[in-house]
Amino acid sequence: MNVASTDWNAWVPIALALPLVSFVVSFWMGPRYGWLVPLMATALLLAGWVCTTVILVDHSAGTSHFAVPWFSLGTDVIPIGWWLSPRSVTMLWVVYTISLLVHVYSIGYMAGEGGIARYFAWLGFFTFAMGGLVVSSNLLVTFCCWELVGLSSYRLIGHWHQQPAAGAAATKAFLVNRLGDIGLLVALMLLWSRAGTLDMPALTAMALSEETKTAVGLCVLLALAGKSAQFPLLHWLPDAMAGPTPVSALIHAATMVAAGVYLFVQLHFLFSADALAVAAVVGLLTLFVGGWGALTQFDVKKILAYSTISQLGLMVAGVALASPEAGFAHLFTHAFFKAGLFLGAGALIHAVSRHGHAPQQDIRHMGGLWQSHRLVLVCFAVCAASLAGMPLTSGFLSKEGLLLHVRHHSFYFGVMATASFVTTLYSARMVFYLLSPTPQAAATHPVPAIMQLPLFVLSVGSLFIGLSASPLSIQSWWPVFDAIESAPWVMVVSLAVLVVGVGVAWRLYRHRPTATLHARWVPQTWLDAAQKHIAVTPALQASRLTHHADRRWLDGVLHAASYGYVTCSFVIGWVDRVLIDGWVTTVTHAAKGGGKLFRSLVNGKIQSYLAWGMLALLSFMVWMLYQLAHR
Amino acid sequence: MIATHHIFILSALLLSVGVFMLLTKRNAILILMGLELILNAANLNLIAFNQRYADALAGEAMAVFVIVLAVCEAAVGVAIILQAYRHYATAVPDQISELKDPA
Amino acid sequence: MGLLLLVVPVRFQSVFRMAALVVGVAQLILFALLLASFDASQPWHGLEQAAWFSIDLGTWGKLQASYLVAVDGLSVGLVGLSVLVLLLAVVSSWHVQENIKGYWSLLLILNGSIIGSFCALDLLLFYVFFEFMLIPMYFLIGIWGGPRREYASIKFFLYTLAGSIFILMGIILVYLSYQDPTQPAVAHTFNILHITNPLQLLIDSPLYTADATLGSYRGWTFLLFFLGFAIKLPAVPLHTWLPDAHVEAPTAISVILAALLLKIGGYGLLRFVYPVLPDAAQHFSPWVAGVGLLSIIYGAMNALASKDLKRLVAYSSVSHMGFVLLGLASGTSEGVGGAVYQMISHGLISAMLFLLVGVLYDRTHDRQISHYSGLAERMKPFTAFVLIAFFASMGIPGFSGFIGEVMIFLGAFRAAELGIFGLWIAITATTGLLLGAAYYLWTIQRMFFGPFHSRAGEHNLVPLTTREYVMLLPLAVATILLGVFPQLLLHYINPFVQAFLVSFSSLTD
Amino acid sequence: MSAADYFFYGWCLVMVAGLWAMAVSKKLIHAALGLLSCLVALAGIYALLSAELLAVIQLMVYAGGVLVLILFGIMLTGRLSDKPMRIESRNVAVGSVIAAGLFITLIVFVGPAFLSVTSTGSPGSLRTLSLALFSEYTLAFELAGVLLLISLIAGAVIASSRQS
Repeated sequence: MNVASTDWNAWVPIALALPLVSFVVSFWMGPRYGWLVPLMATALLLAGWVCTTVILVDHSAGTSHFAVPWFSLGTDVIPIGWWLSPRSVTMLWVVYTISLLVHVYSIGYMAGEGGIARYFAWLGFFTFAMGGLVVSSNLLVTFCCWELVGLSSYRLIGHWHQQPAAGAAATKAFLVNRLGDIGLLVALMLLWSRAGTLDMPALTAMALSEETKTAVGLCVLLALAGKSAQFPLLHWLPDAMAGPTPVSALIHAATMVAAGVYLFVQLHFLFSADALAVAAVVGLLTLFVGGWGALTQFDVKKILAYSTISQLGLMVAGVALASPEAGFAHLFTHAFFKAGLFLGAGALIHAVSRHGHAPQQDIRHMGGLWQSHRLVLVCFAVCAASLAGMPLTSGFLSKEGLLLHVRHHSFYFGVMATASFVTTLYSARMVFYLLSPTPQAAATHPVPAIMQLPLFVLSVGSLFIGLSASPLSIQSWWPVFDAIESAPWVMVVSLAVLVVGVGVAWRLYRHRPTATLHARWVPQTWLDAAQKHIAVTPALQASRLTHHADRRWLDGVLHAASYGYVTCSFVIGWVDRVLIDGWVTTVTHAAKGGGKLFRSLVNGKIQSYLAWGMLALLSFMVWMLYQLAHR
Repeated sequence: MIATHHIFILSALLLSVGVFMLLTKRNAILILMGLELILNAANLNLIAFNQRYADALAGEAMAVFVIVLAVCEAAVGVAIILQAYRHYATAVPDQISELKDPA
Repeated sequence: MGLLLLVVPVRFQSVFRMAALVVGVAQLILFALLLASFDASQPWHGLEQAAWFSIDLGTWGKLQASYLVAVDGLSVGLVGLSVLVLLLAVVSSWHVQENIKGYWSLLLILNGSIIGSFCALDLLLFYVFFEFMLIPMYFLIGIWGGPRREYASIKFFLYTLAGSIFILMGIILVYLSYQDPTQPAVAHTFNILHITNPLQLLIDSPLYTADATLGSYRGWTFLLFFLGFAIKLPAVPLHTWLPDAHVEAPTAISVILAALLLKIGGYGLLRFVYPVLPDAAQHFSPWVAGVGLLSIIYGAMNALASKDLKRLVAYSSVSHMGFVLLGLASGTSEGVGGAVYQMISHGLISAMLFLLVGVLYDRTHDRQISHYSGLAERMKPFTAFVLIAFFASMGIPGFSGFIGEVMIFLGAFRAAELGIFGLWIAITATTGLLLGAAYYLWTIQRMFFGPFHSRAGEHNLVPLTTREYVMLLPLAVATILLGVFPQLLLHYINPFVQAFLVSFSSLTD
Repeated sequence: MSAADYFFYGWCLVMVAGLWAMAVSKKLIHAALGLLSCLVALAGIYALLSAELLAVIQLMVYAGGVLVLILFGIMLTGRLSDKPMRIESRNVAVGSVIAAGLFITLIVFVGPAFLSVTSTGSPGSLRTLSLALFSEYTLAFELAGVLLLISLIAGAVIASSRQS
């Protein structure tokens, strides 16, 4: 395989290197200049963001590919390089934008916390890995970055490692992700063994058999289920909220979990119809489980986590049923409004939490902030509106795109419309609680400006501005949507769903019911139970069994064999001593006895002479008489 | 009449016991006694078979001579034993080791 | 060539550890010189030959063995690994108190025999070095080991001895089947260069048969070799000596055992078993792959259940060496290259893991995982090293372990595609990665996360000393370096793999 | 069975008892008495076999002469050693095997030859025997007398000779 190297674009390596530099430098200077790390990391990220913006402007159309050999396997070469397309460039820009905003936000949010250097280092590393994942031209490199984002996610979820819950959540997140990674690995290996290459440009040009595509597609689906929290591997995401809130915004809402969807979009051509159908089912299931989960929670971060799951399900279903572009568009808008929601939630949590206590995240106790934190709440509400798909927001547009694509399939259309109803319901529920005028028991903290700024930017980004010329039409957004003819009834349906959703929410949640659902109604509970019963307990039992086997059976056989051997050697030793030596001693004794006997012939004792004589006589007599008798 | 073969068995028994004593006893006098027994066994046979050929009388005559010999032997034997006993201060033939090679 | 010095370390009578250190550093320098003059396109480098002994056996011809050493792309990496690890072992056992003279002498003997067996090109010489490793190892475990050291050392010794008997039988069969073309007077040869050349196969010798299945001479020879090296590797179910030996051995010895001695199994298979018996290897490859798979899963499962940190690491070695077998069984350039890569990478990583366990054990004399919690809070650099080592061992990209495992999987899937063994083997093997992540992450969670607690008290947990940095840093750097720039090593491995596969395919076709 | 038979078996019993005493007794005197009973029993059997002269000679020479001689020997040696006269046996096993072998050999191989032998029953009288001794066996008789004399003298000489 020859390595194509066409377009060298200096901005790409620079953009990727800057967060990596941030990672290294943060660790390097962490111990001594801890205060400098947030500023330095943010500055580096800003520079990186500038690079990605330049790339975005450069590559608004067309693709470019660059690769150098990474390592060689016999005659095959694994290249490392980038493959820029409008989609990947956009995604790269989104990653860097959100990351930059989260960096800025974190300066305020993490102030005074321990381990800041570590925190910013891993944020930088995550940005690097995510950027690499987005632009990489070789799937093996993509896989590396895919694992590395999981690693940084692990480190960041477990940032407050003194809390046992954080450690457990991190482990769980990593292991569930790892299960998905194995799916991706198997997919790559299948591609390697059947297509002979892992280069994306080469793969796009290749015609693979349907069977291969199904197998590869299902494996990739497993991968994206792990990474993007699809059913049934979604239960790690609510737990991952144990990490710092900005991390949840960046990794577990906007970018990393979207990486699965992004990969799905990128590798859409590798999916057969069957695999797509499975993906659609998985996506729709996730959509409902997530939506239901969001309705059952009172922890604001968990609501958002389930909402993310639900939206990711929508994206997967959209990619599978509608078009990759429609799914990607939703990914794009979701990144902004969900990051905005998380950052807003973080700001509110910051406002109501008291120092030295566990952070207050329960929406039932977070009301009454309208007077003191108006901007934060407005930004939060705008993002929530975008999530619910209100007109004039980006969310409305991307949802519109999805609905337009499936409008001919009444079943799928109905399902999606129902799902958007659920989305509206939980968004409205959350907002109602937070906007309620219940007074706060204790004094609230002001939210620093450095945290409000990114929030504001994101809420602006959640509006239609900048995406589309028309607030109500998707067609004017991206050229790819031009081909879709508009259908006004779709918009009508979507608006109707919205109105009904808000209405129902108003009816249900106006009085802020505080009753919690029984735990068994929370998806987390039974997914955890399923994980425990299907995977963890059997694995632990099996491992105990193998350990037992190792210690008892294998070693037991060995010990039995050695005891047997020793016993045998004892037996052989006895045989040797008694039987074989016995022969020898018998012979010697006989010889000795014989010698003694014959010595008694000449021992000078008359009686023995006599005895011999008698014996001889006797023998002679017997012999003679015998002869006589038988003559 | 007494069955000849019963007499024969008796004489065989005498002989055997005589030989046994000859071989096993550690006292010279008892060995002498054993010898007497052997001679008597022979005598018994002589006399018994003389019955078979009674007119020849060779058996009985022979028995007379045997008895004479036995007396001679007993007299000389006891004398030798006494002398040896004096010499070696023992009547146990094992300890009379003149015949034995110096070990 | 300096190889002569490499293989014959002098037994110094005074200042033992300085002597050992000097030998180690000298070896490192010599290795650097060797590397500088190494030309990957040449098959053999630094070939050195001297007649060793020759016995006239009358009509049987002459039994001749020679001192023949050289390095190629396979052994250069392993020799480099050995030099590094042995030097670090010297550093790590700096504070050994008991019977200093014996310890360092044995360590030097071990040093010589390990490097010797990686360089030997004469089967008999290899075997002698191979056996020679056993004795110092036995004493090092048996004298300087833990509480159950006698049991462990005897188990180790018997297992390995049993393995070497199988190998010896194999060697004799191979010896009887090959001739030396340069010495027609000498009927048979031990020279690996000749025995790997099918043209030198003697007609009507035991191995002169087209039948490589079970029951034929070729099959038997392969099985004998495989059995012997599988004990060394170790492959399940012949592995039970390993956890015991590791748990009882002193740190430096565990390091050498895991990083180097296990590699000799793989090395032997690669160096002559596969080239000599490619047809048998191919015939048995589903079984070899199955054993590899079993080792991967079984080792990982056992590691998951281990309560002792060192035992966990030991079982993880079993699991990782299973990958080597899987790669070998694939018989593809990716798989074989991956097996070599994995051996070297595992050498670095396992050395690091055992050193880290030793660091903790030196402080607290306690290796029970459940006796610790929240260590991340108190021992930050140590935790950082542990995380590096664990992630490297888990096969996270950016560390050498990933490259090795990915190459092996590439090879395994391609082999499955070629029909060499079932696809299910390759797919099931990937779950080894999940299990590996499971036991390491669980350990991290239990030992390093959460509130701080240590049964041994915290006053013992002094920060890492300079000496410990000196031994951990090179390994961490090497692991990352080989993970990011695999070509550094593949540059040497690839020509070997090419040559290997050429000889492999020439007989099979 | 005639009265002679009863006598015969009675003497046999006496003899066996005497033999037993000789073979196993621990005391020399008992052995001597056992020998006495044997000799007397033999004399009885001789008488039953109508060899009256021999029976008398047996009694006189053996029971009287030889036995007295032996008793003297016993007493003399006992006096010298100052130890109780205990009989010690050695190689009892070998001795009994040989003796038993001899006995069985005689009974099994030789005995059957006499089954058919029956006594003619003609009693040899004292007179005929005396005639035979003094006519047919005169020379032998004289020589026996000389031998007897020589042995008696020799016995006396040996017993009385002093050590130099």
